[in-house]
Amino acid sequence: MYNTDWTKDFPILNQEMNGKAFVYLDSAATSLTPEVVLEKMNEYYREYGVNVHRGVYAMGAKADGEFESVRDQVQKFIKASSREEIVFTRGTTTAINMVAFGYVLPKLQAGDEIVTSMSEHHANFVPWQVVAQKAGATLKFAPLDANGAVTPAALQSVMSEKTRFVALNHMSNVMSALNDVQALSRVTHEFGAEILIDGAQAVPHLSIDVQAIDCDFYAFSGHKMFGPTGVGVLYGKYACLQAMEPFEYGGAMIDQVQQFTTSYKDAPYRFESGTPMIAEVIGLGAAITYLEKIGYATIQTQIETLREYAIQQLEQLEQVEIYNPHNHEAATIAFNIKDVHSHDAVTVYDLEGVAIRAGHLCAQPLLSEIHQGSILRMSLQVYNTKADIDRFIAATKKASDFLDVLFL
Amino acid sequence: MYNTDWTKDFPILNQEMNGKAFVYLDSAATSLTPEVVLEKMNEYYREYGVNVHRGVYAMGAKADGEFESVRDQVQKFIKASSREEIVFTRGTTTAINMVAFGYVLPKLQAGDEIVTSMSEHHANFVPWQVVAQKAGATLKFAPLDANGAVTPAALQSVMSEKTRFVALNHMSNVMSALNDVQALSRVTHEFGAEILIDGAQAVPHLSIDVQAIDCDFYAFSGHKMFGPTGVGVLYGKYACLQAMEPFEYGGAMIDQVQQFTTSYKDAPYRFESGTPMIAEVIGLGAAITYLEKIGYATIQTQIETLREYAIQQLEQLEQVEIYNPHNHEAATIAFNIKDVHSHDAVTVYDLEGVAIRAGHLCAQPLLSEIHQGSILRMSLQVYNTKADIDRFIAATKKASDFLDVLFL
Amino acid sequence: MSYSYDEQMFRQIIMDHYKTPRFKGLVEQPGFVTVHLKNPSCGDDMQVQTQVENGVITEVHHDGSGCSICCASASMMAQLVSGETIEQAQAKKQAFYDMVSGQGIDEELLDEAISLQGVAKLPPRIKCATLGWKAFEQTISKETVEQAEGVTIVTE
Amino acid sequence: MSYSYDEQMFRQIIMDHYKTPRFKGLVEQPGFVTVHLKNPSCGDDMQVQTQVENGVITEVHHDGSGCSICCASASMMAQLVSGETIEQAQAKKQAFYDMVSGQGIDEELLDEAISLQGVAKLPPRIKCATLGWKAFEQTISKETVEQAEGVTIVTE
Ligand SMILES: Cc1ncc(COP(=O)(O)O)c(C=O)c1O
Ligand SMILES: Cc1ncc(COP(=O)(O)O)c(C=O)c1O
Repeated sequence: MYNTDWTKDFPILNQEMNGKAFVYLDSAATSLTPEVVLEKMNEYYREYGVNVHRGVYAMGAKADGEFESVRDQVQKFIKASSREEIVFTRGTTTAINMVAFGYVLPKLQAGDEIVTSMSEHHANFVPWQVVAQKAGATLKFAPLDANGAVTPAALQSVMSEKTRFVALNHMSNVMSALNDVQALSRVTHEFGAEILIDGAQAVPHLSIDVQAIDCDFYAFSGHKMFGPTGVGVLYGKYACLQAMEPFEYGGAMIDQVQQFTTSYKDAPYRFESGTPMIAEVIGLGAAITYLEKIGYATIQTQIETLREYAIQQLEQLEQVEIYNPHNHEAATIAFNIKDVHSHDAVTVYDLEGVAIRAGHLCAQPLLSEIHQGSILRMSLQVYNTKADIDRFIAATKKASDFLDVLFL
Repeated sequence: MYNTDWTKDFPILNQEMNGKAFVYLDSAATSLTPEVVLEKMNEYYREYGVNVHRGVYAMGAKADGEFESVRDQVQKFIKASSREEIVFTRGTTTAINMVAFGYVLPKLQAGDEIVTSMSEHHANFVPWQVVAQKAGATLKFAPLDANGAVTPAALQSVMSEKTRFVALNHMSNVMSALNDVQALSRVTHEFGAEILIDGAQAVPHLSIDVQAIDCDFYAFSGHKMFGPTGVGVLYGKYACLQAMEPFEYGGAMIDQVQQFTTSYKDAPYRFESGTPMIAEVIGLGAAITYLEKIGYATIQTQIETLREYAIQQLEQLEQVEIYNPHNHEAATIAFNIKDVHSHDAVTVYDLEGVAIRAGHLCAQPLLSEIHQGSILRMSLQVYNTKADIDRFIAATKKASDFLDVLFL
Repeated sequence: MSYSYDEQMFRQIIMDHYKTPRFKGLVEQPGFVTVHLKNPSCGDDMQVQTQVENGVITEVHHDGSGCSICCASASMMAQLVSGETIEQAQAKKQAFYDMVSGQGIDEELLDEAISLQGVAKLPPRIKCATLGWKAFEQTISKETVEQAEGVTIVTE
Repeated sequence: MSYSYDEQMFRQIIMDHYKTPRFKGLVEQPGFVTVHLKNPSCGDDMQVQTQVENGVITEVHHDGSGCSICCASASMMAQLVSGETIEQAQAKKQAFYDMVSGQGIDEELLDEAISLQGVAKLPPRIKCATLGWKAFEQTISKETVEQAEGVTIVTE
């Protein structure tokens, strides 16, 4: 079981920041990493820390087995139809780039259209800009509703018979709006196009069923869901993966290398060239186990309770402007303090020991939509407590006096 | 200091394999990872495990500082002229692909030539095949000398005014032949071409001075030099990096994202998109510190002593065929046992607790040069001992009776 | 493993199939299904070619390169399934998989192939022993053929 | 930090420069060197424009967006270096860097900019305070200009 005293699983919660007990409200940037994940990775290095995929000796077979069993685990975790649909990547960013450059770009013709939205993280935005530009294709934007979500109707309004590909998030990283990705996939397919879902923010919060969603690709990162840095997942329908060009060429992904020609392995191995992120993949497996032990229901209840509690209090502070008050499934609160630059504000939180994020949040397109140059975001995970919110609110009340930090 | 009782630093050396004390002779595939590296990574996760590059709060600044200080460390480690010449990558494979597709391919014209050799690892071979094919360029191969090295004269013999790029290893992964990369760079530059050195096998064994070598790019992996999996380095002369296209697009590498256009950061940040391998880069820093504490002189002396000791005994076994007997700086012995398939042999070693590698070793071109379908390779690192060699030789003597493994 | 065996005899059987494989070499004729499988971890490489008529395996050929276990096993497989009905061949295949995964030895079905029973104690080598069988299995299973991974199929 | 100060006065100085910046807004004239710098971690964005004649900084302009410390500091910088010789301006720049890194406060050189001395206790904000100064430094240092990272230079 996981520990309900979260500081046992996450010793970082016992740290101080600027002399105050640490309050972590930045899990949407990266979640904290539980001890079980570290233990599993340490175990790899200490007990069988050898290379994979070529292990013809017992310890290599052990490493292979541990590594490949995570593929099965991920398959079940997101309900893919086969383990061969799971590609390990460096993270969401890499996963999306693999699809953009290995799958979409080679098919695109001048005049084709790609659809995305202004609420995407840069990782699911810039690659499509570049791909569209290289192919002479047009980038179109599904309009956002008041909560920052893309409704099926909104998607439909920008689809055409020229649309080749759609790239949208499952949950956005600033507004934390939840998209009905199943309906978005249906609309996409009605137009004969294909869809990638950026699940980086969704996977830590919702149970994923890629077959029910019926998306063609789904991407997420380990470090946002209790896993280690340096690892992520690209899910692709097998036929899509088989039709995708490799992104990197080298060892492990090849079948036969001759002087002038090389043949490649089938998916997913064709996309995992070189020595993989071995410890990280094994750590990802432990993170999934951990997350499943806690259960999404527990995570959702805790986050919703804390978020409502925080919103209620923030709404009483007239200097606070909240951008996503009605996103009840959200794990974030996106806000600003009137007449206070986000960077001035964040130092006030910092000195109170409260870690929240400020800036463009890798979402400049969204910020331009809401006419803000920068923004504050607090984000929640299951290890947060009511006391954290109280500390957060107390800091918020001080933020208008942002020059105080210079005179402590 | 490091521990001269290596089992303290590498507890895996206390493990058993198939009931025998574990003898690890596969460090060229991946080196073992010392405790100090694990401790440093655990420390990140337990004490300041937050995201980097956007940390406007103290703990983020700490993570930033630790992460970026490794860039300084790598700069000094390979004697680059500035920290901005150091790009963190997922590994050597990624680093080489970044150069192949982001730097070389955009410049190539039909009829241009790229030079590599038949002793390259697939990671420094297949990308050049693909790039040449995409551009209609010609791939040429610098001939190998009897030890498997590329001499400056050999390189010169295939260079022409059409040569745009040269990609060669510093030390090869099968024969472990050492190339005079400084001379190879000079020859390359005399022809107005540029050169990438694949240093994956060299960095664990030799002190690197990229300015003295005067190469344009240099690539290596953390996991082969006591570091963690999932991280590597691309060095590039700053002007080369600035002229290179991004390989992946997303967060952290951008300057400004607008609806239809994006501007990018300068090198090296332009090449580090998304959440980086934070713990892994920090672990790489600890690995460099560890390696420098031991010192290359100690590593070289230990390996050379053990290798000579092993070669002497192998040469007395007439069933053994050694492919690189005269490569005295080598950390590997590449060999076969006559009339025994490498995979049959390796099981004999395995059951004796001795981990060596068998197969094509990600070097099919080299194997075709030496007319072998597969091969055995034992490889050494500083933590190996004379007793390891004795165990290795004892297993070698049993390998001809390879069916014994079925009847134990 | 409680089955008693003559080690010396088993060694001879294996070496014999390894050095003088039966049904080795592919044919260039219509009516054959060929499947090409590889074991990426060690480079074993195996093609198996099958002709089926009226539910009976009339001919099996194999070609490839690999270790003693891989090559000997493919030769034994070809010998075991030639002339058998598909059902019978599948039963033998299953018996072989069972044996190398330590789940009992059916001497009647496996005949000489019981010489490879020691593979059950060598997990990294199970793939070698089953490579030829796996390829064979795919030649006779259209369904598997279509979904299978790492397969090159030439139906003539 | 042993320097005694009037907190109230410092607050006023900072807010005044933040709300009513001096020399804000770039000019479109020949003879200016413009350097554009950004602080990627928070999005502060600063352009500084300098005209130098006979070793004297005849005009300085700045424009950009950012937090109070960044904006106020740029305004104070422009005020401090306008009309100074390059040497004198460089001495002030160094005095400012020293102050925000906690290495002593030169009131004579820094004048109103001593109001920002508290930055020394806020390491993540040092970059904010120095962004305008760094851009200025690059406008007057040809050498730095050529090598500098993240710099857009418009020399007219
Ligand atoms: C010479 C050489 N180059 C490149 C590589 C690829 O390194 P990685 O698998 O870490 O990307 C290796 C490692 O196997 C190597 O030995
Ligand atoms: C919605 C979304 N997509 C993509 C990413 C990029 O993920 P990573 O940085 O792990 O590649 C993030 C994380 O910042 C995100 O929130």
